[in-house]
Amino acid sequence: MESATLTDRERTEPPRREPAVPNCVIGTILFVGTEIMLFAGLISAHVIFMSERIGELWPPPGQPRLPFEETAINTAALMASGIVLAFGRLAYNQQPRRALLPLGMALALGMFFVGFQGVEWVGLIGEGLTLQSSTYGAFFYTIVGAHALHAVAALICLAWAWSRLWRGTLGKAHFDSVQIFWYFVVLVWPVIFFQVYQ
Amino acid sequence: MADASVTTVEGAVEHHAHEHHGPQGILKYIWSTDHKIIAMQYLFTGLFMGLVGGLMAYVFRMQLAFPGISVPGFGVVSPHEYNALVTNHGSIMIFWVAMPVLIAAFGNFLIPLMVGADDMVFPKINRLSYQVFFVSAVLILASLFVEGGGFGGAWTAYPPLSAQGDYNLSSLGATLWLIAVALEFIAFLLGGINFITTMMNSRAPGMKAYDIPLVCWMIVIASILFMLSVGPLIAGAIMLLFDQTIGTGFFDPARGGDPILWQHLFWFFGHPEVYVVLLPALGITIDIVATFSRKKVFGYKIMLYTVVATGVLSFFVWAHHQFIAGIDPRMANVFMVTTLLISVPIAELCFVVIATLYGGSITLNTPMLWALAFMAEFLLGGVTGIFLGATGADIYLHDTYFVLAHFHYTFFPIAIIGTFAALTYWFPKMFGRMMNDTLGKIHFWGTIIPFNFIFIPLFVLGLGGQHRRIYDFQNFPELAAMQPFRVFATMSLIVMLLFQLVFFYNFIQSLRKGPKAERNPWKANTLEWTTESPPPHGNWPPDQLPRVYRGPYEYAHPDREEDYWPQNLPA
Amino acid sequence: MESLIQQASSYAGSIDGVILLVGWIVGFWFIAVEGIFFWLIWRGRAKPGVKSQYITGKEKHLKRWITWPHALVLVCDVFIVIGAAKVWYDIKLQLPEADSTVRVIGQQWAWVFQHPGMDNELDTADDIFTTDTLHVQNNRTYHYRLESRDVLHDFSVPVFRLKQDAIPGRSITGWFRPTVAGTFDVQCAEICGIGHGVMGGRIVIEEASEHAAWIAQNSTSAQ
Amino acid sequence: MRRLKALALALAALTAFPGFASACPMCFDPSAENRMAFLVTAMVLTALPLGMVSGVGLWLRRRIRKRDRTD
Repeated sequence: MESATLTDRERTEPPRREPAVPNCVIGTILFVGTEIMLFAGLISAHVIFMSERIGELWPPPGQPRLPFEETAINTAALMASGIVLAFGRLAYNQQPRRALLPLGMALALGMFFVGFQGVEWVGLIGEGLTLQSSTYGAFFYTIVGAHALHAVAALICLAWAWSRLWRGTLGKAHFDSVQIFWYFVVLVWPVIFFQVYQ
Repeated sequence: MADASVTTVEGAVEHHAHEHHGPQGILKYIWSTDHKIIAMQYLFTGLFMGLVGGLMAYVFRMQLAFPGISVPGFGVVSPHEYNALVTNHGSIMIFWVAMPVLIAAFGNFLIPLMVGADDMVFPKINRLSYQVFFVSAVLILASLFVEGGGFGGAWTAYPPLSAQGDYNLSSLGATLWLIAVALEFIAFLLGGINFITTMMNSRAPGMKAYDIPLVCWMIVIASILFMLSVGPLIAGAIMLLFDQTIGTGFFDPARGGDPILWQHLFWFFGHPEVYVVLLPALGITIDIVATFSRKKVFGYKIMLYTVVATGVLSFFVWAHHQFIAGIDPRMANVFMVTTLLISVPIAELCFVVIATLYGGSITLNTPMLWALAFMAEFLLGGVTGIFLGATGADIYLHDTYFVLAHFHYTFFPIAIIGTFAALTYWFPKMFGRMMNDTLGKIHFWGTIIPFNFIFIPLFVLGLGGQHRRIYDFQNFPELAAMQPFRVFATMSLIVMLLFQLVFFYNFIQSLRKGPKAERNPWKANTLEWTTESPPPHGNWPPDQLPRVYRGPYEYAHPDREEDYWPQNLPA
Repeated sequence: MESLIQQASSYAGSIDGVILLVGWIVGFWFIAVEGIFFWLIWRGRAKPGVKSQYITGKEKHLKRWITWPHALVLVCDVFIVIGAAKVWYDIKLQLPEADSTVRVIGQQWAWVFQHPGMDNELDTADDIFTTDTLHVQNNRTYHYRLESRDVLHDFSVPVFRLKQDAIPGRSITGWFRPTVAGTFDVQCAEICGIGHGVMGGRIVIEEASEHAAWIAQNSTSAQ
Repeated sequence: MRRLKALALALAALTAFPGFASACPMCFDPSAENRMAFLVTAMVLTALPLGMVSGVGLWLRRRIRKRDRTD
């Protein structure tokens, strides 16, 4: 077994055609597809929950109203970050280092979103809305929390992409993967916003 | 229990020790990213869990046949232990046996070899997948020994029973069970990403979509189905976990939740899951049938399109598990139509396999016997499903032993027969030695005959009104009279379990002393047979990766003297 | 079916009819397919020097051996759907006028039955509550209101071919009409915890006079 | 294609079969919103994965075709 002693680096890559879509892009798309289904499950649970609350006092007595207006500003920030990132991708196509600014801006806007969201949570907990306080609160924290976790994970990916870009080692495929993941976080938010904060 | 499964993994590693001369010792195999070693890890963990699941069946079947006796090797079965045993038997057999062995083990072993790649595209994610799976297996076994005992709310885990410790009296067991299931899903998500991407991007030069062996297609389609259906259940699992641990009320009607909601989320996954495990087993069967009848598969594209149709339809049928669960009764007939429609592609799949036999030159050795048995037995499982899909009949048959016998007639061929078929067929490639055919046949008949004797009586019991998950039927005067059927089924089970010893003996003996296997002992066409047995790290020498010139099933081609035509031979 | 378990409700016969209809259709398919399957194995067993045939599955005259049975399966499905949907419609979507109404309450791990008293109306002072035994009168149409106090249960009376899940927080209405006097099993057919295995009850179907006597005796004693 | 169309028609005809729109005396408190919610979420959950698969599948096919042309 001579080849068993070869390390991965020593093995020359076989002559293969360039795949039509790079591995990591396909991997990310598959992962995002599963995540979309996860959120579809959470949101449909909420739709059914709300349909059973028709005619009841809303929000439930003793529970605060969700800050729709403030979160609308936050939503706008997140959308803006998505748009900026799209410009970043165009800039990258011309010259990679030109994407540094838009990518950084998208990152900053994303961080603003998560930070603002955290401040809001602190406020809501202060007003008596917690996971245990009511099923209303439980749904809010579960769905928005799941989104926040994904947002944080995507931000880490964005930061990683930015540092790779800074060092000039960010490949197109990696940029695409990070972009797809961030777009998932951005685009699933309006659905959550209009369903949960309504 | 947890210790035992650790040994299994190390046992898997030892079988490979002879191949390895690297400096890092045994750790290299535990932390290996080689798809073949990860496949072995999945295989041996899966087989070990299968043994655990089988022994659980032994314990509760003994209780059913002889209520109240002290079961040899276990002791008296309490009602709670009975519930925990049946629940975990179901969960383990589906999530820790059928899926890891059929999808993860054979998917990992076969996909790179069959498409001519040197490894998976994301080897580290692959390794992570097994590690997560291993943790989940340890957790499910540990859940049986915690305070309060294992979870006993059935594998469907319907709330409110599963949601509150006050109701199920085993809150820790229930939580561990749920976490284990969720982790197992994550492991298969990671695996699925790998399978799909590898098959798309790492194919050998010249290999077109229709040159891929059907078993690879099946595993990949199963992975796609799994990944699309599992999301809602993970969402449900998170909500259920919160209900269990921090006292939210998602599924608690008293707090505005809805118990039916869980059933929707569960069965949205639960039904496609049946096809997730069916497809790989079907792929294995069709590959073996083609090889040993020396026939081209009858209509490769028909098969592929039919499978896609099955996958699509499987998303439309889930509510047939809930006909009498309090869903809108008007919905029921719609779901009956979709459910019965699925019989059309499934019947077509069976017809294709059978048509492949036509005009063949059939050798009945062990793998072929298993593959044919899969068809013969699965057919009974398939047709009995029609009774349950028909709304009018399901009012009576729902949750009886008829259901139980029906899905064992589907899952046993899938998980057990499919596994043995694949294991005996690819054993030479996996371990480089041939298995003993005579012992294999003894094991085959010793498994198949008792299997039918276990479950045919259960059909009768089900039609007689016996419902599921009861630890002692003496409490029901009308059911008590049918005791001889239960005793007969239990006796058959014991016979079947004893015959598994033949398999273990054969397996270990062949591993040690079996005759060395050549590269292509079955004279098959697919690419995995063109490398050494067992394949080296990297599968082929780096400069000799195969090129593909034709489809995988060119047996008895009129232009060629030999009756097989490997995919990699230039014309 | 009758030989395995008695039919004791007005719709037991039609449910058994569907089971038989499906049984005949799939029985035919099962035997035909298994027969062809084993015949092909027997016919195709390897003989020295004989090469297998090269068939791609694109040949028209062979392909119809797949497409015709395939169409036939669809036709059989239509028959099954029509048969089953009709029975489902009669039992689950139609609610005949009730002669009387009972309430069935599942809880861990017993059945509580609430019978109307002398006035034949539920939720009045003379209601009769029993545990694990339901008394009904033969040849009378009953509505049941099915409720649960804790987890899911399932009210199942095999001789009636009746089965319905009980869901906490909801009240589900259904009906039955006994046709045979006698005492039969009531089961809980949805796992409900440790005591699921002992959560059986009995249903006592009495003729009019007996039932009236039982009602009279119990509602007076309740007051 | 013709067979597919016939199948779709048969499916549509069968689902319309008995009394789908009839009143439902046995339904638990049939609040129209709740019933719609179940129906809509069921349809979304069913359509979403199929839509995603076919979307991604078609996109991949186009990419592969495009690459094969440039090769």
